[in-house]
Amino acid sequence: MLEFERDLDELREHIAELERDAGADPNSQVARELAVLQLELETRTADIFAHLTPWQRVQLARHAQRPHTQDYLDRLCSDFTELHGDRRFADDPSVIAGLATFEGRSVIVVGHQKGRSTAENVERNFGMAHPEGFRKALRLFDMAERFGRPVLTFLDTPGASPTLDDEKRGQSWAIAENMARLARLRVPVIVTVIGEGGSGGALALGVGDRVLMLEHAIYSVASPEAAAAIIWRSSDHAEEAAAALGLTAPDLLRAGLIDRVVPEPEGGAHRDFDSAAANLRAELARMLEELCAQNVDDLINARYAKFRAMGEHQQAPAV
Amino acid sequence: MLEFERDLDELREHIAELERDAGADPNSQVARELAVLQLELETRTADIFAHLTPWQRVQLARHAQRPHTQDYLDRLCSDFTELHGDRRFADDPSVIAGLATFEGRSVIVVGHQKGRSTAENVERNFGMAHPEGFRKALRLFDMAERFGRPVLTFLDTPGASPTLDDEKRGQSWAIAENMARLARLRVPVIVTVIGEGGSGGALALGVGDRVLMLEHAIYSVASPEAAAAIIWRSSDHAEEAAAALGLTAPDLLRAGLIDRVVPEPEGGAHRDFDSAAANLRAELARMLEELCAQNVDDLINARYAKFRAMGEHQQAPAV
Amino acid sequence: MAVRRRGGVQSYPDVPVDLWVTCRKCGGMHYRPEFEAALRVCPSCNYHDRLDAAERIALLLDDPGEFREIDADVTAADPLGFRRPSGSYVDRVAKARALTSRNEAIVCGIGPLHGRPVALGVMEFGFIAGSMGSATGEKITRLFEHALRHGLPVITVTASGGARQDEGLFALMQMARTTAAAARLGEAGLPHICVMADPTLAGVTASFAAVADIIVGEPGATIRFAGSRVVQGTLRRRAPVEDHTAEWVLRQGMLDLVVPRRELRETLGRVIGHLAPAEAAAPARVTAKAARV
Amino acid sequence: MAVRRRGGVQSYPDVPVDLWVTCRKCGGMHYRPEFEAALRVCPSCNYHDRLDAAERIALLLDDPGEFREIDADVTAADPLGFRRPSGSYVDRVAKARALTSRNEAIVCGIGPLHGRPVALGVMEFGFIAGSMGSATGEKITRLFEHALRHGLPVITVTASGGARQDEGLFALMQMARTTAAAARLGEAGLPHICVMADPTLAGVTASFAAVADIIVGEPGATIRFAGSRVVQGTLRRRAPVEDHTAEWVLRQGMLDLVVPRRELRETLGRVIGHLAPAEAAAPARVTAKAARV
Ligand SMILES: [Zn+2]
Ligand SMILES: [Zn+2]
Repeated sequence: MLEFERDLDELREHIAELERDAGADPNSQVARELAVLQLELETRTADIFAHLTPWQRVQLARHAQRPHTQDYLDRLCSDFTELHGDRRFADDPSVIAGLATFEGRSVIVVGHQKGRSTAENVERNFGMAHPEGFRKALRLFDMAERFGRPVLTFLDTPGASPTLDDEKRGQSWAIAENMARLARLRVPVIVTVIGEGGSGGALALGVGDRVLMLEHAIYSVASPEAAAAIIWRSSDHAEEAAAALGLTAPDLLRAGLIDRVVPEPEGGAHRDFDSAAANLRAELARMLEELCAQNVDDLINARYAKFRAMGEHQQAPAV
Repeated sequence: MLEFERDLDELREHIAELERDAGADPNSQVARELAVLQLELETRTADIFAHLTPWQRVQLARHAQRPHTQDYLDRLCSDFTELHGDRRFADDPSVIAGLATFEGRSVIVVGHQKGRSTAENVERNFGMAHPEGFRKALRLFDMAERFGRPVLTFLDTPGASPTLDDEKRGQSWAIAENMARLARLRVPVIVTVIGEGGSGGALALGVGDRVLMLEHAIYSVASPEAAAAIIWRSSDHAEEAAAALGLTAPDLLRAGLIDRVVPEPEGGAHRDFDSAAANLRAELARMLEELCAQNVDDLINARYAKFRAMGEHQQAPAV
Repeated sequence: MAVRRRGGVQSYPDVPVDLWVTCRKCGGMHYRPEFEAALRVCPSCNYHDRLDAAERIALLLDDPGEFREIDADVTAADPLGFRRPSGSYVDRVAKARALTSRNEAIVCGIGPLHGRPVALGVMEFGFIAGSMGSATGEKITRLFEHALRHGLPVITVTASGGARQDEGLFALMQMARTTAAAARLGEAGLPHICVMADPTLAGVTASFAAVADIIVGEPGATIRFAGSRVVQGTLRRRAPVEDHTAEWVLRQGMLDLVVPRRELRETLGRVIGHLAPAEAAAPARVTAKAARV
Repeated sequence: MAVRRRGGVQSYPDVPVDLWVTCRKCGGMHYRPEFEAALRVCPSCNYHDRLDAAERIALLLDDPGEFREIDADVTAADPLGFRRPSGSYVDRVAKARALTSRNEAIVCGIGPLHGRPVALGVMEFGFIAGSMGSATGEKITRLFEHALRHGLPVITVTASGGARQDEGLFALMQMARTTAAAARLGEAGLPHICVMADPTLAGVTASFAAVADIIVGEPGATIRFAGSRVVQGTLRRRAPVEDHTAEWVLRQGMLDLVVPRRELRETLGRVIGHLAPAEAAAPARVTAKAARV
């Protein structure tokens, strides 16, 4: 439960209590009181969510109850066959990948996977992929191209796993190879940031023809804590960093770094997985249709041009 | 020093002794004796090497002083730049690989590398490649295709490393992927078995347009010891296994499984690295010239047909 | 030797059998009719016992009666005139033929899976431990080539001790030959799914099987590169029981899935539905389930 | 700011310097003229000290006077209006420009190596720790595109703290952008050689640098993904000194070579000779040595 959600939740509990007492009579005192409270809940929710600070969005994006990749796959795909392993070193549970049917089409799906319980989070390394997780993804990207299947990726990670063992197995190399492969993959690729889009670990699954973000997802060059540690020399300044980094979906849409913000249900995706998934389905279906109709050479040329254009520089006389 | 080499070597020492005493007079008693002994040495060497048993060839192929991949590279290539690592897990010193100039042409060279001293053999795992050794080779094969450079491989291994750690990192997968890649590589590939061609660990570098064998090299489905352990339930029968397996270069040329036997200098390649390398150079140069002139599609179709034809079966009525 | 025949699928003649079977893995005793009804899956340890080729084909296809075997007449030659102390290779092959009613250690053919024709190669472990000799390699290569010509997906089911020593380097070269054929299929965008059953070892693991697009392990199957005799000679240690099982190999990242036998046909049908070119399906016979995929 | 200029290569103005330098790695004190004569390689620990872009270009090319810089006028914008407690991003950039006499953290251009024109991009660590912002990424991307248009091999020399935080996600996207440009060069069969100098970190290691065809480490260079601050926060342990050096990374299998500075030009020339298409060489200017390669 997030701080700014707490009084909304108290209100919700109060409403639920009254509902139990209200009985059938729509004109009772309790029923009238209920109507007022419900209006208040809606208004206050709308008000809070209309003025979310970047830091509040960071908290929403990391919400323990927020839907993760598997939750979306369950709702978007009529069948999902998870495939395991990088055929090199290990199977990394912090990335899930496989074959699925989306809107009648066979697709390859790949996403970071956070856990919900502590045990599952340990198992899934809190969604921080190891090199072998990225290499499992790479294997599936290759498979997608070989069999001409579009790719849907789902980004939800604090960042790539940064331990000494990850360095030993070439974390930087794994990330870079995935970007290079995705940049030239001869099938459509649609990227969705569903929660935390953390740094290079996110971008390793993030190069595609379209990049979508859920309304309260974030996407950042570094986690606010890491950026604060670098810039303010202390992670206590994470909230300031979040504000400075321009990491929210609306910010990034304005910056031209993403293509679309997918609206979340009132109160955030964690309050209603089904409508979050339904909103995403609508966008993905439309875009996939459009991309699958394109000539492959045009597709990868456009993809190149898209990332080619990301950046702002200016001219200056040589110093 | 091999057993059957010992009396030849005694003779050689005796000759060397007399030579020191002989002086300049070609008609002296000592000089006449020397001439007789030299003839005897030649005759006995020729006799032994004309009737080498398979087991003796196994011993020659494994001779501690036999030239290894690096020795041939030093003599065949005017410059060799070793490249390291599989970009996944480790650099494996039991496989060496790199860029080189052979007969005025840039080539990619890859070979198993045994050590000569005990320390070097431990470092190089006695020429038994780990999965990462094969994956380093795979990376170089990819590089060869990307830049249109022919590949020369040198086989000299008791077999792929069989430890639990090798299993963990997918030894079977590494070997199979290399064969698949080599089978379809769009540049010429020439394979030379220079010493021990041991099982799948050899074949992982062994799929090419031409397969050469040094005269006293061996190439076998399993080491004689392993085959004996499987067939006779004891590796003491290695000598019998060696005879039964048909693993010598002349056997395999007759069987049509290799293309050419490269003659070794008198007494074996270890007695004269330079002429062993010169003989190999002549064959490689001629074949490479021929292969480089071919259309790439023809080349890989012919390579497919070559391995497609390896095997003997018969027809029988369905049982 | 009298055998029942059903559309190319062969079964062993009925012979009296014990009413109890002992699990090869845990030693548990099971009442045979129940064990068979459970598709030979041990209720105690989940070990998936070996199936012969006919049983496997019956398990995998929509209707085993529609299986058309190909290359049934290909059998081993004896390129080295090989003799073991226990007898000649020719005799071993003759015994294996009599035992299994097969000419080689693999049965290949075409049959329907989820209404789609697939090229199916199933190894027969009873034939010289499913070892791969020239004729085995010839049949596997022809299977991939047949699939390539007709645009079919390939399913292989492996159960093998590895390369057949009795054929020397001819046997080793089957690794290169079958792998090359599999690689050529892959270039044409046709999928190859391999099911690694118990045991899948050495020269078969390390060739066409390992380069499959999707690799499925059967629960409890031993899957490894180096035979235990080789390793114990080298390492002087015994591997723990859980090492080299399909579940362990999955964790090492080498398999895509470990699938219970009861779900195998459904899983393979679904996976092929995703990967095979749409035009390869015979639309008239596509089932409702497959159509959705 | 007055700078010496030689064919596009810039050097810092002469300023009085100490006669002794302290090795950044081992703390050893060295007499500056000798240290400089040894190409800034520490005689005690073999650490290869940082070079600025001009020094690096002089080290690598046949004749630095022939270096033609491109895109020297590209400089950072401030897409987020970013302020640190210590000041605005605009000020940081201005200071970096004044300090280095460069407009960005990389110097790009064309020059001869072993008589062959190569596209060369050398990072300037003195410019905001060689961090990669939009303008840096723009220059790197243009370098790969220039090489692609003209059929040139590319050499990059990295020395960078990673992505430039002050540009937020714009900085992160430079990883994708430069890597895509490098991948496109590779498709055309043109080689990219990357020299990872001290330090090569995070967003630069994990992008165009790591996908180079050949990766050369400089002795003693720190090469890693996660900055120590990130890791110590996560792991609460300090990495041993030898971890993350080029030599260590080579053993992990991620580098092709670690090459002493004195041999670097020769090695790069030789490698490019092997990989670059023959027609890209300017034959009239090929040296005897290069012609042999
Ligand atoms: Zn059991
Ligand atoms: Zn020092």
